[in-house]
Amino acid sequence: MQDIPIYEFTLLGWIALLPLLGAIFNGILGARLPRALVSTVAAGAMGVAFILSIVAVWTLFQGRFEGADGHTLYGALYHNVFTWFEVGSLRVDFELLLDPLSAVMILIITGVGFLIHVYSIGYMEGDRSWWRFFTYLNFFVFAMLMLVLGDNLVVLFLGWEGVGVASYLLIGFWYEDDEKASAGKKAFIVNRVGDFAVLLALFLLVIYAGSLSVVELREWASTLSPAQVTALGGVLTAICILLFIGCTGKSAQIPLFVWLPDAMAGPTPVSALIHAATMVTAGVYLIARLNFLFVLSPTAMTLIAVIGGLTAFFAATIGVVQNDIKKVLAYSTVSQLGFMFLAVGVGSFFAGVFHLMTHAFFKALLFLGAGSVIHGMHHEQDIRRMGGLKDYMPITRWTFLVGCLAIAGFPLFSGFFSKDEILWYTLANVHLLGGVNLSWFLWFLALGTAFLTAFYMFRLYFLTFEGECRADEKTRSHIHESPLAMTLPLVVLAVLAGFGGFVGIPPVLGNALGGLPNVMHDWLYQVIGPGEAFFAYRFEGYGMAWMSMAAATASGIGGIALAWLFYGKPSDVPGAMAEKAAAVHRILSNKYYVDEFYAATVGRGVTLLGRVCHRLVDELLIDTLLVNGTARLMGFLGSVLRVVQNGQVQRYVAFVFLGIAIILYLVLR
Amino acid sequence: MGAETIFFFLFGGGAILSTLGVLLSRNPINSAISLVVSFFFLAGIYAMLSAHLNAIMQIMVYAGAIMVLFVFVLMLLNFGDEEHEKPRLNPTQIISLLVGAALLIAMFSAATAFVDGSRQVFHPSMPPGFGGVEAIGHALLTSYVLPFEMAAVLLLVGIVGAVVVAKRRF
Amino acid sequence: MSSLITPIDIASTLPFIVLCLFGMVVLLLEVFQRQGQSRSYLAYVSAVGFATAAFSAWLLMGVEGQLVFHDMNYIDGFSKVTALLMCTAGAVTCLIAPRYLAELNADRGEFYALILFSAGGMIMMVSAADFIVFFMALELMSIAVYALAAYVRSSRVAAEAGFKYFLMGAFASAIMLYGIALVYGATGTTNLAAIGQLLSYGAASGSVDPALLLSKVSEQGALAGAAGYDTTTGDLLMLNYGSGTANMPLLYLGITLVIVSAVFKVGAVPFHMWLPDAYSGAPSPVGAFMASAVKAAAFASLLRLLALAFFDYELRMGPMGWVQVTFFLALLSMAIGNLVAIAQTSVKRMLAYSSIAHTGYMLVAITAMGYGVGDLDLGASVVFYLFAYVFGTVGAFGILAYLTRSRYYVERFSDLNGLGYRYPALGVAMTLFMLSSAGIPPTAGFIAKFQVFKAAVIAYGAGVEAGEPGALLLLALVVSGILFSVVGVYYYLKVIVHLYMRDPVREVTASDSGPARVGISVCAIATLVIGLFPGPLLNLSEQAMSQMEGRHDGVYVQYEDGAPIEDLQRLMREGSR
Amino acid sequence: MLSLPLSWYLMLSATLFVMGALGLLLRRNAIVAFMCVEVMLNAVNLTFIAFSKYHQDYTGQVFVFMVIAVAAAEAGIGLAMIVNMFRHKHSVQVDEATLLRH
Repeated sequence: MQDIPIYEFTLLGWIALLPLLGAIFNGILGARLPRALVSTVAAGAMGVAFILSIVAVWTLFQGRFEGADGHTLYGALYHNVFTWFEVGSLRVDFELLLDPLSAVMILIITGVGFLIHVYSIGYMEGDRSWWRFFTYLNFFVFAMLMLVLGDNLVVLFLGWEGVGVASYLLIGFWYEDDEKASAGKKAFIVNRVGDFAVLLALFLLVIYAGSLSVVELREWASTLSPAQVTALGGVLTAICILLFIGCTGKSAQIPLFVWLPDAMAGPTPVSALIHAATMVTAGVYLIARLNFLFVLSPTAMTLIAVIGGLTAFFAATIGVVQNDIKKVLAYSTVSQLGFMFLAVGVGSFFAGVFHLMTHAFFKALLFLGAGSVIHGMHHEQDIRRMGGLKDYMPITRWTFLVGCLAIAGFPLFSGFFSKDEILWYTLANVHLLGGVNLSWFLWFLALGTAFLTAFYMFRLYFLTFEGECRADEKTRSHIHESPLAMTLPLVVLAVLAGFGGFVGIPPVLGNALGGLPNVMHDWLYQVIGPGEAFFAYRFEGYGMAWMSMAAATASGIGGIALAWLFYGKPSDVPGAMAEKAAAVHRILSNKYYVDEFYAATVGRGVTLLGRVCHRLVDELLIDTLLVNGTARLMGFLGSVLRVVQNGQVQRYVAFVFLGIAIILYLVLR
Repeated sequence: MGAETIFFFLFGGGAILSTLGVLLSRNPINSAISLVVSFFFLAGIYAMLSAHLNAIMQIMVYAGAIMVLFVFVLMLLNFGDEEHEKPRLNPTQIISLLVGAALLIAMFSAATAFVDGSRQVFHPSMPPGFGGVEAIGHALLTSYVLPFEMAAVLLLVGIVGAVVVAKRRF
Repeated sequence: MSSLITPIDIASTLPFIVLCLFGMVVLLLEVFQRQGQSRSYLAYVSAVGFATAAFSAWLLMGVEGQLVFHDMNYIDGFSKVTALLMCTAGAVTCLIAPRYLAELNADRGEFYALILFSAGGMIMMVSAADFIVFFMALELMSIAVYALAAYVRSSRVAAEAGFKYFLMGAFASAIMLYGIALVYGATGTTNLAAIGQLLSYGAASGSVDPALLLSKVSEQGALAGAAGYDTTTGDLLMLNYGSGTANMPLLYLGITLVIVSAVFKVGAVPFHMWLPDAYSGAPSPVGAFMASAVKAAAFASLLRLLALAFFDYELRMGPMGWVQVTFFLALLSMAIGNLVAIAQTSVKRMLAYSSIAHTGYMLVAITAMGYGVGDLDLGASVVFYLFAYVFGTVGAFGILAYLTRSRYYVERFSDLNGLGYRYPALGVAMTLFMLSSAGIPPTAGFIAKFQVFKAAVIAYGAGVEAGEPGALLLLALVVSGILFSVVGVYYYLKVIVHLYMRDPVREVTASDSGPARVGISVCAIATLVIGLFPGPLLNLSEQAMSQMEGRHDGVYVQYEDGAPIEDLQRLMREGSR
Repeated sequence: MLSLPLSWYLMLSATLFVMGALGLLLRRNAIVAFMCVEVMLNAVNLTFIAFSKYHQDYTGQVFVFMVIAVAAAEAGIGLAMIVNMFRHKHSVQVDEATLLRH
């Protein structure tokens, strides 16, 4: 691997600093300032940060050169803010590093972040803690930028914790509602469970690699001889799995996904920004960032792929039976995140990051669209009481449709390209677990997920926007299209979700169309090259690739068609048909049978795993042990303390006396 | 059985018996008196161990000053009969008695195991003036001048603290 | 003895002398003060006293480490750095106190004098080279703090807390004294470094030249003060300790009693029962002082004690060496401290239990320090942790004191409801202290926890390399430590939740005191700045550990039988003549 | 003279020490409990003096001197605390001081 040149670039500091300054300004003065100023400062800071990000990425792009192996390399920009601490041989620099991977991330964070800030101006209108919302939001963006820009894993961890805190504050934003406050707490605690694993991984890295700087780690990993890798095998696997446990917490994978659906208690822009577009993808980012490390442990890689695939599939099945518009999107997010982990797990870090990007576009769009619906319907979230909204809110409807097409993988929409890549790499690479190659298994899992995704997303679309309006009169009279501040971001995101996929045209299509380059892959090659070098295609030529693409397209369109059949058909089925097949008619027209069917089969059977996780993690660990369980714990501790800490000093002395006797017995025996 | 043995059992037995008196007498005043008696017996033991200055200190400071303070406080608070406590044992106290017995056994075995039996005895010859005022005084003002000075500060703190805690009004 | 006291003796104890002088000055000022006048200026006087003491400690940084006062005291990096720590804690305590005391009608100069004297005791305690000085300093510190705990006489709770604290403390002192007596009996000296060298020699056998050993021992100058060697005919019976015929119960008994009572002072489970009562019953500024300065002094002196006297391999890693003891104490302290803290309704009691948990984390580092070949430099993480901990704790107690107004104590969680909006700066400061205690970046507490756990993982790595048994247990300790700190987040978060997410049930008005604001701000800024720029402080704490004089890394030879003991005795006899 | 084994003195002091500790544990009267602390300190002093003679070394005796000074200071503070507590509760029963618990 060729050395990657690094250039000093001071502007990086400002990209991260601006949102922080915005947060500090609004945090201190926000309560006393007019609303317009607060939102201008918050959105303005984001806007400027976005422009600076573009400048920075452009600078990076300008520095491109041809590497030794014929690929275009870009080098990296860095800005050393200060040396954080230096202990013995371990030196932790507070250093920001912009390479192609973090470039993609900061563009998403500041770009989508800016749009969501603008959207929030409309959405949060009338909330009494307006300034607090923007303070937290800006702070979140700052922490997220730390996470993706930090060269040192400790700085990354700082951002990792920071986004957790911001997410906690924002989920519990409407803390007057106890349920919402406890949802925030749950998210924070589940994340801490993952964080401890990350911390352990960092300690192991300190010991074995002697550094926590990504650049230095990469050097260390590249100089390991195969013999050393074999010798370190257990440790490397442990490090990777520990890091992945952290990712399952932050990115809501089995078994720690339970917090994400609850996190929908927060304001919808928060769900869009944090719990769909950016924070939850931190795990994918971390694995892509450390791809050179992960590929050294095939076991960990396959484990990631399996967990990702299973999460994708089971979350999709749960998504099918949800009736809350945000819950559907939440499970869909879990499912899509599973897709991304499948991608990085099968060794296609490019596809993971690519899907991360397209997902950021279409999921932010879908969430914001859902927010627009909720806004328009005065906080109604149950899709069974919606329907026919296309006449009331056309912009929302069209943009939402684009989002649905994108996530369903409809050809030429962004999701199509990224999903296809993932499926292809799943099939093309070998994933051994216990000697069995899981390629086909994972591929079918992903294909099933793609089908289910298309189905539940269009179920959502048809139930919300098509058909008759099922809302009550009072609500119906108030339904209205959202203000410009909200629809504008929708349109921008719809354009991105529609056409964003063209930056990553797969080689199979690119070749057929006369050598179109895969821009995204070339851009990221510098970062993910070492990881990809570990894998080789199983298949010659493009035959299997065409097959995979066809299957993916078919399953996506099939899902859409099925949803149309169940939910989208006009309710007045021709009478003649009704007479000929009364039973069929009954079934078809009464679409609720489908839901009941799902409730009976999918809901009870296939979602068992989800329930087990829910029981184990959510109810047992979080509710019983940590949240509600504190009452029981207090009772138990109380009874113990009544004996021990009863206020009588002589009893204390007696316990000390006893303690001394026990220790003496152990020492002198 | 030499004179030393007799004195040892006299003083040691006296110390133990009078300490028992401290523990068992119901009236705190009696406890205090027993404690003073115990101090006197211990002073005897100190003298046997060539710690003459400490023997005198024991009587002057401990028995003469500290215990007088105890008795003063007892008389000041004057709680008379109500403090006659009934001996009662709860599980905690039974455990502490057992632990105490165990500790005692441990310490006895440790004490007897300290160096082998033949060398258990003290060295027959003592440096002249060992344990006397001059020797200890010299040590206190040369090698141990720092702790000696700290004792002065400590006593000042003791006085200030006692005044702060026990004064009736600010 | 050519001269009684040399100039370097005086200079080296300058921080102590300065503190005592200021204590007396404050007492005198108090005498000439008229009844009813405000004494808050005395807070500034004492703060200046602490600053002067800290400054003199800083000046002494350049002096080469050595034994002073006839081998009674050290002047070295460790004592100076920890002196800075104690002075900071004392100064902040003095600053947060005056308005609190005035509100409780207890505004008297003796308070500051006692704080100053007590801090003086601490400084001597961490620089003690001899058990006599160690014990005197311990008592000087403790007696002043006993009085402070019961300082607010009108409070029945304080009276009770003071009495309990005193009775437990006196008991622990007696235990420690008995231990010291037994160690003295077994080794013939009370000099810490000499004890360490002797024990180490006893455990050694075989492959080292006794003459070399002797020269090392006397290089330290440690044995010179141990009269047992140069006045007698030379029956060095105390050297009977050894690994072959090894077991010398009296010595083990003594060492155990000393370590247990030292651990009692830091409040490790199961010797912690006094701590919640004392911290929560005492007035808030005194609680702050106890939780910060006293605890820091106890920990620092524990480090010194272990590093100088009890760092022999056999003593640490033997069948029941103290590493095993600290291992279980660390585990228990983290578990009990964190779990019980969840159940508390009083912030003060919560802080007390959390302080027990912090004890557990620091004991993890001490266990790591003693584990395996024994790396004393890992103790630096404890010193750093103490700094982070002191700022967080003294600040949190300070805020409780700041909010207390005329007999209404702010102690329960519900008293903090909504205060984050009412007093934004105070809310931010409290949030910082809680985040730091929970170990969340970018506060000082994060770096501190990172250091402590890193120390344990490093010791684990070294242990694996050296083939020590049970290295995995050390990793298990780290894992459980991190897990328990996750539990800890819950109750620290509870404070923040009450500050920002609950509607006030009662109007709490801050006492609005200038000095207290200064003190709390200093802590808050320090918490953040140490978190962001920990470099200098990390260096300082490493320096403290590496420049600890008399620390036991001279003799690491393992003897297999008692053979060369006779040789050493002969050599020492000859050498002393 | 001076032919008794050291261990006799050590056993005597151990007995006194444990007696003092038990007294502290069992006596409910605060003043008597505190007296038991003094008993413990005396036992320690005896140990020091015995070892001092055994080693023919002054350190032990100097230590005893210091312990007596400390005991005096402790007595002052301790009795002041007891007086203070008596003012609040009109009782010096140790086990009645239970305002602080759990």
